[in-house]
Amino acid sequence: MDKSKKSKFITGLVITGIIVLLTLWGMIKTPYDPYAMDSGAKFAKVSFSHFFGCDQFGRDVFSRVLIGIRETMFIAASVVFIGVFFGTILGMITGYFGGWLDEILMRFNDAMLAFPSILLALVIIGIFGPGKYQLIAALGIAFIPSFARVVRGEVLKIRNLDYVLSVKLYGASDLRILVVHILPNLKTVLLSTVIIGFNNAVLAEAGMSYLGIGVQPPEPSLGRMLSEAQAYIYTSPMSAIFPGLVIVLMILGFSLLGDTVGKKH
Amino acid sequence: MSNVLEVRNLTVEFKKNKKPFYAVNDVSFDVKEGEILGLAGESGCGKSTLSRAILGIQKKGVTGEIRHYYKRPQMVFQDPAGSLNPAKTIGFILEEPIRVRGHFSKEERERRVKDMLKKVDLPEEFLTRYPNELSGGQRQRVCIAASLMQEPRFLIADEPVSALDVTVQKQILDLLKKLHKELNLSILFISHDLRVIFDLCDRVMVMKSGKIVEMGDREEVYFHHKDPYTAQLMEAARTKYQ
Amino acid sequence: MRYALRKIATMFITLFFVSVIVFFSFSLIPGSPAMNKLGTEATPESIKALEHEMGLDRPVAERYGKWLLGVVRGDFGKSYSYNQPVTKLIADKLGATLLLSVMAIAITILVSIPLGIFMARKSDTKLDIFLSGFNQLIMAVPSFFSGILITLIFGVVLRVFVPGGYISYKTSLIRCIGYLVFPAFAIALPKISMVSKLLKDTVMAESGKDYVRTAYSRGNRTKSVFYKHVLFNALIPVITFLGMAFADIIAGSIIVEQVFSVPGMGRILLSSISGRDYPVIEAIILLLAFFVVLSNLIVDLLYHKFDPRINV
Amino acid sequence: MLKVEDLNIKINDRRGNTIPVKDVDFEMDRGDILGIVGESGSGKSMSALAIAGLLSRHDMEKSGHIIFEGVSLLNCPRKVLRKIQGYEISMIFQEPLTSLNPIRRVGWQVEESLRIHTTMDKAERRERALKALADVELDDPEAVYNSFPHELSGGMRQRAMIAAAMISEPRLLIADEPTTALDVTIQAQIVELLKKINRERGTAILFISHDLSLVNTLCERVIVMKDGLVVESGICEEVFNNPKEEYTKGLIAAIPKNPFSERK
Repeated sequence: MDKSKKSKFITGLVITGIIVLLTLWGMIKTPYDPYAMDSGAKFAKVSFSHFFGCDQFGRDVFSRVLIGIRETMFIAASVVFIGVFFGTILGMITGYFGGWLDEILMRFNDAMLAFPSILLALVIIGIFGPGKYQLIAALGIAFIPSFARVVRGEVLKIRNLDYVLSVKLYGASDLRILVVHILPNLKTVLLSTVIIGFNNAVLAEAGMSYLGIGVQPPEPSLGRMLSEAQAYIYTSPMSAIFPGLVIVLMILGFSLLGDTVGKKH
Repeated sequence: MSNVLEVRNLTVEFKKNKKPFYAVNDVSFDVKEGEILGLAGESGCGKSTLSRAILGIQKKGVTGEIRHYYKRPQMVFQDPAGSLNPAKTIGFILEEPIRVRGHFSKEERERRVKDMLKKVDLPEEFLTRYPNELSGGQRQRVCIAASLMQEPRFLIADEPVSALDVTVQKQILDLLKKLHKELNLSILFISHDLRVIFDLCDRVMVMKSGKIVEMGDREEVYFHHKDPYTAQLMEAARTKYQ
Repeated sequence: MRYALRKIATMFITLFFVSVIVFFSFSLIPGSPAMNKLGTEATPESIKALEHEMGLDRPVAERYGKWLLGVVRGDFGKSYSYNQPVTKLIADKLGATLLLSVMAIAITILVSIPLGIFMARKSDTKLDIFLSGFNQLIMAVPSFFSGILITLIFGVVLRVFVPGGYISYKTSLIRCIGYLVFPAFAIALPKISMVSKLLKDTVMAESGKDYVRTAYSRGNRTKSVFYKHVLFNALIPVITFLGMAFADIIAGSIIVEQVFSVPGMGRILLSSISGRDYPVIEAIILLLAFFVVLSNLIVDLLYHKFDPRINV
Repeated sequence: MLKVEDLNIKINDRRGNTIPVKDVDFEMDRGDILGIVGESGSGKSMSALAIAGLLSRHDMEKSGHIIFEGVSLLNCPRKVLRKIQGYEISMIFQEPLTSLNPIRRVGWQVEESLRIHTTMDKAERRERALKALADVELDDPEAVYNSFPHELSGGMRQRAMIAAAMISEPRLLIADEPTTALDVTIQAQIVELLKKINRERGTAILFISHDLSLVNTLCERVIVMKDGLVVESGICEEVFNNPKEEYTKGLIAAIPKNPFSERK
């Protein structure tokens, strides 16, 4: 790893570390009740008691941001899990066995990939209706094709390597070849796709919630806080800027890590 | 002498831009017990496809008859970097053949792995090393060792020394000769280097565009050939090596 | 030419698949649209009657066939909630969305390619390190947040434009473009960073290749090695990426329309999703898919022109 | 014509200092064919690249002298170097496919040196390029001129590379393992072609190879390198039949026996 790559990696690690800490904080306790409205604190300025100020209902923005991070991370993790789990299975099977099954699945996959994942998620939400779990399902499904493609490409490369052929000649079963001999070599690729997946999931979740078809009120979410604060942008721009900055930090951390992890040269 | 392999009218057909293309075209030959049969040919002549078809790795488009007289023939490949799993230790790689087949106890397997390592002149410390810690020649020794773990009687060696420096090349060839004698192996040895084939093989086949154009004893093929392509090949080698 | 024809054929096949998937998945949703429409006053009889009126009692395949025939003629059916033809409903919204997308694409190309070249030429200087870091940051800003920041800076503080003051292109194309520049930039910003970074990276990767050494061995100036040899090779992967970026831009415009209150297809899509107005959703998705596939087609053809190795 | 004195190349990178080339000395006259032989990592290619002026990594330190026709080439400004590169000294490489620009037509690449070093117009350049392609015994120069590298076979590509290198009639041709990637029959043809070029035009050839016997066929003199050092040098036949150094002996002993030398 050269110097610039190393500093990128460390920056990414630090940012992601902070985000993870904030997630844990949000899981344990928030400074204020994120749902408690305090008419006296409406649009309260940034201060020591309210780090990020208060919103139009006098709710503490920092507490709501903590919950928002927690929610976003939960959704992103679920989405990536769905995508990686099914994508890996699908990619391994199609990449290894090839044939007509691969042909059909990959045609279908290509059609889905030609489709931006946001659009795909919109279709699925259109079917399931808006909501947090619907969003997880929608984004998870929308992410499967890209994971499947990455895994398939890698498996395709590995399956024709001589060492896989050797193991075949020993008489090992296909399952053993896939699990024992191919899967461990997918580690690096999977790691970087998982991180990039987190990056995309955070972005998509925030976008969907901004549009109002993700996490539903009164539960706070970063995207939704942005769209709500936008109406008061003349009076209280800070309630939009803080949640926005947090989204930027999350994506920045993951993208820095994704750029540096896994791609060895 | 009996045969370890009989190939009759083997053809491998690929579709290339919808036109049929015969990578292997109506090939028939035998490999006799205990012999090293050389297969010479230039790149793209179909030697690798032929070996894959014989071992059943290539199945699509294969017609004709392939008859093995012993179970589980093995193969040694050209690129020693790609033929070892980078995520596994040498010990794991060597044990794998007898782990998937055969019912040996853990101790017995370990004993066999150690024995084999000795046979290919590698020290025991290598058991815990990973392939990328080894030199090209050492890796090729590991590959040979792994291919012999199931005690096969027939081995295909596909350009096993082409990627190596001359001095290492010689060591590996000497190792193959030794193992051939000790284990009474039959080997189909594929190479583009006519000197190596002459050095190692009893009988030689020359392949061009999917066909065997000449086959016979070493001396016959090298000095009393009938086919014009063989003549061309030998002439090129003669000028090159003087 | 044959390549182009084949690509066009593939494009229509993809669209056909999309239409099948979209139509059938909406037909599979439990609950009848008629029931939704009638709400709480629904009686089994009135639902039946309305279903018959809407043609929902016919088999799915027949309804699909009918719908597809209509689509080919430009008729997307009737909206459930607005009681007027979908085509009429989305016709003028389509223009705004398209104009916005095209502007964002144009900005992306016009800024990112020169920027990428500049960064590659200045590689390893302080300026490049700064620009790369800046790029990394911009990439992490989602377009709806950069939209809000742009609104805040140019709308609220500098007062260069009036947030929410969209002027239809029918009234004045110039003023419409003048307004749409801001959302277009919001959409284009992260793409500019990505494309310029990619271009720089591919230039660096290409620079290490054997043919570059050959070019030097013939006595080329460093500059001509770059412009005559490296650049066009480096652009090939960039073109592929642009294809995907265009698709993202078209989809992303839906979100940014909300930020800048542009009355495009985004708003009507959202209201149709919450109102379960399936004919409208189907129409918009199909249209967006059409533009995505079309932009992919253009990129494919361009790619073909650039890289002689892709034949057939 | 060419004089290399105390050539040293040091690389300082993350892995520490390495010296791939140490104190290399040799001379070449016009019309000479000199071979450099060594196994991978011996520093032979790096020496060749240094002479062609193609080593310019930042983490590299070069010292000594490379003097070509009285001009010092090592560590000289690129402006000086550029006038000689592709005009007085040309180079061909091991992998003709990757050494050609994949998206430019072969003809464009063959005439590139002329475009850079002369004021010839398009038609003239084209004529010269077609002649150069014909000179390397390509059957259909016109077709080759108009094709892309991937459309040619390996042997044809290497011929095109030679045509591009010879089009400006250089005094020195550096050939870095030009036949390694090719089949034996093609190898023999390329070697014959190089011999012919040397014979007919008097171009000096610096031939880098790992293949001792190939060098023996082509070259008059040979330098044997190991770990950056020159181990042995001299007239080819002498070195071959009567090697003095242990390393050279080992190298020669490792060559598979030549079946053809035993007879006739």
